[in-house]
Amino acid sequence: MSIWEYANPKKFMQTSAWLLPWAVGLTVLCLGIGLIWGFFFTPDDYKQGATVKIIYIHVPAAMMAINVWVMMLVTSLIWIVRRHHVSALAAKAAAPIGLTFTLIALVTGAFWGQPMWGTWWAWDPRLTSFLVLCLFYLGYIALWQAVENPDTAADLTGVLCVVGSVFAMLSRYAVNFWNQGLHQGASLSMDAKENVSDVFWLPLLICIAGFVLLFIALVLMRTRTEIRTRRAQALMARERLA
Amino acid sequence: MMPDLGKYAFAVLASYGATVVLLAALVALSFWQRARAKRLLDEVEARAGKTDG
Amino acid sequence: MIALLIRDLRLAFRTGGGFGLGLAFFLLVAVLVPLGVGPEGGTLGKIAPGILWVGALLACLLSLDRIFALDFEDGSLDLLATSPLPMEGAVAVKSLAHWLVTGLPLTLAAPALGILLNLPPAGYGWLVLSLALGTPALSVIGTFGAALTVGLKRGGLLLSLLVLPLYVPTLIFGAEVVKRGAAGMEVATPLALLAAITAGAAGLLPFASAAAIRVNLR
Amino acid sequence: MIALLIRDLRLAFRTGGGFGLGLAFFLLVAVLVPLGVGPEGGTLGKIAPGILWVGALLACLLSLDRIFALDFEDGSLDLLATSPLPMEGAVAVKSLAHWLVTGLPLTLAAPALGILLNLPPAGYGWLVLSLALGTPALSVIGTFGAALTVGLKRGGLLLSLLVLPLYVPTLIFGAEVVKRGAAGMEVATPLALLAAITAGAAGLLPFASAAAIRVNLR
Amino acid sequence: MEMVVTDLAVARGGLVVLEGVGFTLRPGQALVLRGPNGIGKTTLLRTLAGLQPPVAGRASVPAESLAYSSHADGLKATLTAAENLVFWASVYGTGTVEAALAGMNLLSLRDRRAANLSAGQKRRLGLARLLVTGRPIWVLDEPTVSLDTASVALFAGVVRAHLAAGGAALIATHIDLGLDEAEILDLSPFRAAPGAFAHGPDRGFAEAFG
Amino acid sequence: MEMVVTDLAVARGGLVVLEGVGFTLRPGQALVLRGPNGIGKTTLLRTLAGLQPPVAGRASVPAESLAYSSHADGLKATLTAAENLVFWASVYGTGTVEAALAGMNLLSLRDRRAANLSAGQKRRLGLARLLVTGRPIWVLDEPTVSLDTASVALFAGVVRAHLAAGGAALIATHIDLGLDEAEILDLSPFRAAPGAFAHGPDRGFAEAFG
Ligand code: HEM
Ligand SMILES: Nc1ncnc2c1ncn2[C@@H]1O[C@H](COP(=O)(O)OP(=O)(O)OP(=O)(O)O)[C@@H](O)[C@H]1O
Ligand SMILES: Nc1ncnc2c1ncn2[C@@H]1O[C@H](COP(=O)(O)OP(=O)(O)OP(=O)(O)O)[C@@H](O)[C@H]1O
Ligand SMILES: [Mg+2]
Ligand SMILES: [Mg+2]
Repeated sequence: MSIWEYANPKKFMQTSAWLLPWAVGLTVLCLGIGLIWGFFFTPDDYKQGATVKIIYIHVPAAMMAINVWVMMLVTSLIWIVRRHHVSALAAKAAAPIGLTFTLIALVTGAFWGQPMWGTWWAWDPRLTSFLVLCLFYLGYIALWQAVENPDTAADLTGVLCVVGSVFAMLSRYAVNFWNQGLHQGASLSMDAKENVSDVFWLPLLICIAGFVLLFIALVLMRTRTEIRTRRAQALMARERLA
Repeated sequence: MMPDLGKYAFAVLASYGATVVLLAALVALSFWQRARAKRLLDEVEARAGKTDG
Repeated sequence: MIALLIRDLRLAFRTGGGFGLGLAFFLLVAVLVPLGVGPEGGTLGKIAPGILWVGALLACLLSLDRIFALDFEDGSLDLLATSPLPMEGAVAVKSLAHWLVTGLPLTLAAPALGILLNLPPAGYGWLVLSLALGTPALSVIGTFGAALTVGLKRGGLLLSLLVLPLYVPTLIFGAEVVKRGAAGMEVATPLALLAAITAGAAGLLPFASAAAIRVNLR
Repeated sequence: MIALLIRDLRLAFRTGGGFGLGLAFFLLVAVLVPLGVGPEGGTLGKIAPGILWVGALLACLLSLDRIFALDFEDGSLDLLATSPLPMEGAVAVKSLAHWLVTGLPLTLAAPALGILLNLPPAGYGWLVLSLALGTPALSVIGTFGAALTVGLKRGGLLLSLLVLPLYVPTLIFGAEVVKRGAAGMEVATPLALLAAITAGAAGLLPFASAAAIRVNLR
Repeated sequence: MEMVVTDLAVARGGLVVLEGVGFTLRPGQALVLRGPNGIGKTTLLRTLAGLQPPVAGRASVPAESLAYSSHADGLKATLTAAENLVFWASVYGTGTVEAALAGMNLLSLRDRRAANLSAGQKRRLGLARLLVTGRPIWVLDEPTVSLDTASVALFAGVVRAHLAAGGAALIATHIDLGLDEAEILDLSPFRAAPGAFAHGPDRGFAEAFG
Repeated sequence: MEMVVTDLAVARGGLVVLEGVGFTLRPGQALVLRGPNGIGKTTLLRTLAGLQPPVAGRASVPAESLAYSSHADGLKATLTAAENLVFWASVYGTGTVEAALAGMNLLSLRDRRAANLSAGQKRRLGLARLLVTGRPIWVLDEPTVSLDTASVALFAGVVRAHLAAGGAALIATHIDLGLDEAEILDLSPFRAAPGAFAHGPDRGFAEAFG
């Protein structure tokens, strides 16, 4: 049995029905442990004080905001190359989740920036590229909603996603070139200890896992919704004909 | 129980609050859409079942 | 292909949507911003490179929906799609026509508007060069956005939303060239990147645009 | 008349051209300007009132051609003109619908964009107030421009060219209110003038617009 | 409720195309306008509908009594068939649209967006609008374009019912509608002579140059 | 130069409208498609023209041999009649447009802008485009809409000449063209059954729930 079996809507509905409760359970578990640990049982940072607690939301949300777009790129490509409907619908289902994560990263960043940098917003490269990412999500969602025929919409948004990815990377580079920023460097790099100390490290990892699981749970559920809607549309079309 | 957040209470609580609001909105939207899709599909399938078995 | 180019240019002139109007809009932005911002020369001079580039970008943007919309509405696009012209070629020609009608005159007129905005003297050459290198990318990317939204009957706004994030790198490098040029710094890197974007976009995007149009005509 | 208002609002939502997109464009201007101008907070804060007003104006402008163009193309405008609705009323309703779909959401969203542009805190209240008073004038004046150009088949640019000079006073007073407000100066005079422009435009221009439409349908 | 047209001259693009047109349209009467392409049927109908002024002569149309239907249908692609009609019904202050939908055989399409109708279905919807205007005098420009034979017959029935109810109809068409009771007015004799220019909209100009 | 269509199914808006359509169009032959409004004539013609993919079956159209004409004319309002044709002539790489103008009786209108033509004159110009394509297979969607009787006869003559020169024509129409030699294909029997859905573009979704 090939992996493409799961691209069959029926198979997908079966598998996801089985998978979804597990994903939800694990999400609640991880997010619960991670956030409670982080919020209540970690010390303040010597430099940043209590604001360091924001890291447990900010960093996972920021990472996922990017990863969701990558996932949409992959599923879009699968749709363009192999034309599996579920793949296109999964991309459609993921976009609002990605947008929400982007907004969370932006908002928590803004609340963090106020005490740390003395401003809600600065045209820092990383912040700017997130704003651009937010625009990409908005445009992508708007295009899905603008096109009536679902296959046409899938094709157009697929092309937009591929082209958009290239330009998103370009803007990231451009923005770096344009302004040296205030923002923290990557802290989860090879040598973790250099950036974030041990006490913050483990709860952060758990929170990241929690956000990944949250995404999986939501995307499964939303893809199921999209499949149902699509099937209802198909049946209604058939009804009209009869 | 509540950790002392000091002068950063607003920033931290607002961040957590905003996150909860945004996630709750997304989850609510997802459930609402799910309910709507289910209702629609059930209706349509009931009708389809009647007309052509 | 040449026939299509000539037709598009002729249509642009006949409908009065040609040179004059793209320019006029650019001019109006250059006039409105000082009106809104206030007349101090120092501030204006500092923001001039950015505003001129943003103005050029918006002038481009406003005329994008006409690249395909009119042809779609009156059925010519269907007929073009069934004609011996390859769709990729037709799309590329339409980008070119759009640039000739919008980007080129903007480039030529930019120095005059630089004066309105107190652009420092060292910046003029770079302004023209950067617009000459960058506006073709604006036309090509805009054509892609227009291809995605053709037939969607919703005016320019969805198109703007889709296209503007794609314009970000061009805008940044373009404005950066002028800013650095005006300040006497070296400009080779942003200039090279600007040229690379234009070349890449012109080489690859017509294929994506043609695909989008075919999908939209289905 | 209410039927027309409901229809126009419904069309705006259905075609997706409603709240979301007008706003999106405003947001894009607020994003692009810093990208072009550069990231220093001080400069940005100084030009923020002007840029926000210019952005609102352009967002309005972009959607103007849809006020009548679609109705003209599909023949509804002919049918409306022969219907029992007085043309003046229809025009006024269309301005109102345009404002509800464009001006109102812009006004409500403006403070968020003020943050992006480092608007000084004292300016926020005045920004909202001036937009609330000024954007209706933008819609009414824009409707007049759209009425003049309906049926001329030349996209938004001619329209922009006609309308922008008419927008100048509104822009100047609006931006002035915010600038003075942000600097803690008194704002009564520009505010009163802004209100006067809106009241005058809303009271008189629909007659001119209706006349223009009747001529254009001939 | 009589429409009286006397010695009317109409112009298109600054050029008089028809002159001396005269007829009377009484309640219960249908008048079919005929004439080769380009003679000026559309121009004449637009003038009668009040969209453009006549060059000479008079058209006395009772106030608030005329419903015009042009080459285009005036449908909103994103509204459903029923929503399109409801809008016109409330503009004209008439009540329900059910009768109109039933009359043009559109009941099964009522919740379909206008964009998703075929050419003929759109046309049927455009014609259904006439039924919700409640106006007695119909002025129709090639109403049966794109309609199949069955729909043309349906439309003829609708017009007949309108006439029976005391309405009147002025119809420009090239094809046979199967309305045998209709009178036919051929416009060819009214084609404006080139000299008609001298009385046309540019008369002042003509005189100015002798 | 033969167009062979076998067992073709076509869809519009994600919905199969016609299935099992099959015919052969040989040089010198004219085939008239008939069927009530909404049966799917436009959809079928667009599929044959390559604008949309078929759902099932095959349409083998010789490369570079087909000229399509749709409900809309594709005229540019600001170009003159001659300029409109010259553009298409150079796209198709054929020579002069004089013959086409003469053929559709447009010589007197050659320097008139398309915007200033009447509905029927526009249509004639749209049909003249076929003559400059130089393509042997014409695929026409309701070509005679808005034409008066004389123009319909003129058009029938043009089609006849095209057939005599070895061309072929596939014409969807509701009215009688006076082309007695044309074969007629009624599409009603090919209306897709609701079950056609199972082979349609939504097959995956039919299976999704068994
Ligand atoms: C609106 C504003 C902000 C946005 C959009 C934003 C975005 C991001 C992004 C994209 C990451 C990278 C996650 C990764 O790749 O691993 C990140 C990480 C981080 N941010 Fe922010 N940020 C914002 C504001 C702030 C502020 C104000 C602070 C604190 C002063 C801050 C502190 C951090 C830290 C400590 C990390 C972890 C470093 C890392 O793992 O890369 N951020 N943020
Ligand atoms: N803007 C214009 N300028 C000059 N002449 C025009 C203009 N518009 C139309 N005409 C000419 O006016 C004449 C009348 O046009 P009209 O549309 O009224 O004809 P019609 O009888 O409705 O024809 P059809 O049956 O083809 O619809 C035509 O000869 C046309 O060429
Ligand atoms: N976007 C769409 N979505 C769903 N159904 C559609 C869509 N567009 C058209 N249809 C339906 O598809 C069918 C075929 O339409 P088509 O235009 O091919 O018919 P046609 O035979 O050309 O009719 P006509 O003679 O009226 O032009 C019609 O019943 C129409 O209502
Ligand atoms: Mg006519
Ligand atoms: Mg059709």
